[in-house]
Amino acid sequence: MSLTGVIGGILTVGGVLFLLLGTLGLLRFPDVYTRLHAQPKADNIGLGMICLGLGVYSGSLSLTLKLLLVWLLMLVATAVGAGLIARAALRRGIRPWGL
Amino acid sequence: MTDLFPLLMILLMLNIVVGLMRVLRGPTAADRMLAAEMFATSAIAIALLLAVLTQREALVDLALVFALLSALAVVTFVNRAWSGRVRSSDGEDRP
Amino acid sequence: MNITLATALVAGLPLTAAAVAFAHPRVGRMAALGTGLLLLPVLAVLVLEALRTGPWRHNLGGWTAPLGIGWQVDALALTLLALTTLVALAAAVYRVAEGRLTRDSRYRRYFWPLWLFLWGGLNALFLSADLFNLYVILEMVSLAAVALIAAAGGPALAAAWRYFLATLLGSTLYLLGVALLYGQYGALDVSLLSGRAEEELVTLAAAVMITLGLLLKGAIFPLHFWLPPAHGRAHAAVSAVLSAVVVTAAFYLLLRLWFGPFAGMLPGLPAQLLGLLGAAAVLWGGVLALLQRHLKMVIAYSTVSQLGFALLVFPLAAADALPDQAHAGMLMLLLAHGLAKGSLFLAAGCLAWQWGSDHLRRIGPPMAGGSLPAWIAIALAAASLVGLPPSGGFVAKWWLLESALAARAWPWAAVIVLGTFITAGYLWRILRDPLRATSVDSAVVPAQGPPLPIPLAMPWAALLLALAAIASGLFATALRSAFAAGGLAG
Amino acid sequence: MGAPGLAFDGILGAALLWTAWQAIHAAGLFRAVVSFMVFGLLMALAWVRLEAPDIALAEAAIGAGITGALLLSALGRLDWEAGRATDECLRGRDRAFWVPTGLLLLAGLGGAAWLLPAPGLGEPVAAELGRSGVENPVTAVLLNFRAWDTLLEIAILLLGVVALWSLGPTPWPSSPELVSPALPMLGRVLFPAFVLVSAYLLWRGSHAPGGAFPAGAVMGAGGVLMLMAGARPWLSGDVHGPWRWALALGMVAMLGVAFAVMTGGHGFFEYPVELAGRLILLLELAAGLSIALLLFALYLGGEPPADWETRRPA
Amino acid sequence: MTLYLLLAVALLIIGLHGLFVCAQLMRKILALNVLTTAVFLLLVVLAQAAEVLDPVPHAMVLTGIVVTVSTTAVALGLMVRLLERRGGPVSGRDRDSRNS
Repeated sequence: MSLTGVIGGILTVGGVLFLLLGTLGLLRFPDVYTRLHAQPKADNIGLGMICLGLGVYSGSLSLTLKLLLVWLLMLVATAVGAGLIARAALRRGIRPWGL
Repeated sequence: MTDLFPLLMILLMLNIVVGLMRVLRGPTAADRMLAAEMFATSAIAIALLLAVLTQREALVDLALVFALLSALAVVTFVNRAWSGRVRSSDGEDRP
Repeated sequence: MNITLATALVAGLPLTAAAVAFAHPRVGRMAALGTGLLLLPVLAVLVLEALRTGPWRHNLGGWTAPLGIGWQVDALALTLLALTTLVALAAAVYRVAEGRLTRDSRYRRYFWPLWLFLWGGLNALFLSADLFNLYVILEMVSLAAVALIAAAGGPALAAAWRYFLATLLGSTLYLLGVALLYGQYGALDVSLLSGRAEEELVTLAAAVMITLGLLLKGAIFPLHFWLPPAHGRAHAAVSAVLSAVVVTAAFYLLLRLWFGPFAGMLPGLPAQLLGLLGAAAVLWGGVLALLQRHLKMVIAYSTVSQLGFALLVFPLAAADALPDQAHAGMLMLLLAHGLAKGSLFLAAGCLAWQWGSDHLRRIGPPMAGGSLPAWIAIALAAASLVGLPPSGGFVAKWWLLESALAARAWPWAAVIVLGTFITAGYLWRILRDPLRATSVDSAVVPAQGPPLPIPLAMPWAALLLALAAIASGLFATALRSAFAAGGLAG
Repeated sequence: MGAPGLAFDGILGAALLWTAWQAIHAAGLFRAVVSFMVFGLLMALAWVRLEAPDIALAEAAIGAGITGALLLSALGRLDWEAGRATDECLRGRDRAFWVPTGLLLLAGLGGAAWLLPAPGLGEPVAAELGRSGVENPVTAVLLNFRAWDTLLEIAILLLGVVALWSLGPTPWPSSPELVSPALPMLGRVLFPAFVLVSAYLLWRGSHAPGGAFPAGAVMGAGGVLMLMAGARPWLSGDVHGPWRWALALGMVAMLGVAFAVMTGGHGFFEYPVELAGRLILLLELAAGLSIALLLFALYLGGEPPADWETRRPA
Repeated sequence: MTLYLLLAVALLIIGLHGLFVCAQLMRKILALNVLTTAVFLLLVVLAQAAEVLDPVPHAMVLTGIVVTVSTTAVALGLMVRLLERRGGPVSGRDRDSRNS
């Protein structure tokens, strides 16, 4: 097995683990704000690692660029989406946990 | 490696199934929407894994489309479904 | 004219006109009337060709059957195309004249594109020989019909909603059946399937699904619940086309399929079941029509009842005594019913305009203030619907009855006779109250002032359709031989 | 993929069933709608597993994108939070009769579908692909072998727009409800991406999964996103405006080509073989643009004002 | 393959059941969408069951998806008008957001 294959595999597995951790946060954290804290961030790192890992694994530059584009788009979407949800929740008068 | 990817796909699919619990429980609409967002990420990851596994570039395009459109649902949600606007009584969109 | 071009124009012209009428609303009226006037000679060319050479087929894009979509032109298709053109043209004339009485600009802007989409969809439907293509067309016709019903506003919205759900479910069931047929035989073409279909489980399941879907779309008892409110509440011109042609279109597909791919399974239970549904529709629809208080509702329930007669063709043709007679009777019935029904709805629309309501007790006497042409139209159309000689309705029922008697199918013969009496009953009821009222201020009609004047083109459109219904009976023998020459494809 | 593939399909199938059930029976309309959106997302994965990437692309853009936006916007007009709307689903009554009937029929159907030999048309399509002008068999079927279907389909999109616009003015507010600096930023960042991806999908359509439909759907969804990110809509309901022609473009172009080829002695929609590739490309361009506009117009849910400026802000 | 066939039949039943049993208009629309998706699924399963992968059902389903989005949009528009006519939606602003 080649070195790139191993590195790619490790990155991909790590990325999937991050996604699982994000879901854990989504399920276990007490309110919407804390969940927003946990899940999108973990997901972004996870997806980034998966994209990078798959790019390394495949060894194709064009594919890697496309994967990076996917990740960037998702980064923007998730970040803005999380912010919007938080803002909307605040406006609806949902109190953060512990306050 | 080709043995590893299907397992990862199964894990991600299970991730979605577990996340469905949040859609079920809520309690607020924001929680449900957040969970739905998470599904897009997992679906993209699955599509990418499959793309590399089966050597199909079309699946990368699919992931691209998912990524582009994932913002649409959230933006619609905060602007339309959960906007808390007083509707209809002010007749704002009657000509 | 080039026959291929003529065939293409039948479907392509209304659709082109629809796009133009949407993009440039001012020409909507002209587009609709122009389409109708252009289609008349085009159809004449097709009819002449059919008389000369018999039925033919056109492969779209030059791709033959399993791969491409085919159009088939035969007597059945041409009869219904002619019916569509006549009714749609008359209703368009009515609507143009009516437009002078209304001020609703949105309705004006979108009425004609919707109308032309409906028209194009119907024309495409009668040409198509491809089951999936027919699914797309059915969706198109439903969508246009729903929007046209909803355009009446108010309670029509609820009626449009129910119609929409029923018709979407119908399409889905139909598509399910088509998927099964495709899985079994790998073909979507009707004539190809006719050659390949066998009597076995999958074909039966597909037939059940398709038939259920089409019964729902054709408002055939007991799936007729959506029709009366939808047809009763829509604008008169819309009701005319819906009742005369759109419902008939679903029935047309039943014919195509049961005398095509499913023909092997027809004799026996399926034919008897369809006949029973028809009989129930004749009686139940007729009785409910008797109970209605509004003119348009009477006519709408009459559609449920009259389509029941057409369903009798299945047991009668399967009985094999005089199948051609049954076929001809059914074709004649579709034609005569469509013309008469269109006329009735248009005339009812005139009366509703003039008296402000279509409640049977509010409509004034025939002689009062210019409502005479509408009343004549109603009387003539009613005569054809009941089946008084020499109208088309009479010929249709006579041929069906002959075929029933020849097959010694007494129950079906009894249904035809009984149904005729019920039809006479409810149509007499329409005429009774106004005829009793000799003047506007008689006891029957509450004081409401004289009838409003309406443009003469409105009742005349109705009158022309009624005359066509009668005339179709006068030319029965010619039509009969034309049906025979045009033949049935597949 | 063997056993892991089967396990994946099993979980996916279970999730699909669960979300479909939730979409219909979950307490609370919002939960139902979110479940349905997840259903659409998972369906896209199912299409991938069934080796239908074209459908997966369309489902991702239309099913999970535009339909979700439509449902959420419609939800905003209902009182889904008012409690009255919840738990109204199960109310059997006389309809209970239909359920066993339907189940019985479908059970028979399931048994029947088991026996299907599925001969399919793969071979004839492959045999004629060389004469179709494109390399992607699905595009060949859509724009050549069964082009009449596709014309009618675009006509139905236009018809849907006409039908919706005839119902009344657009029921959604024109400006975003939520004021946030992130929204215009999102619009600015994503808009070039939308254009790029649509163009890319359109270009790929002739030889690989993609083509006018996914491309148009992505672009249409992009328009909806722009609208909600606060961009001023340019599609007006002006009776004399050019937008109406733009909306009708796809249908007019297809009808035009279908009739135009007849002048060369061909049949309706019968492309000359040497021109087929270019004609299909032309139609894809027109259809893609038109589909994008039509989907956006469908989203508006009603006739847009003749001039968005004069419309009172929400 | 068998699995997806079973799934299609199950979705058919869920959709049909929902269509008849639900009173809410929105749910009827969702149920109809589930029902059509089930039919599409059946078609694609058939396409894959064929010896050579059959592109015709794929094209049919693509057409069907576009048709469905058009009908769904019109159904939603009709529903919004119908419900507003029936009494108009009440504001959700002052309600407890947790009951969603």
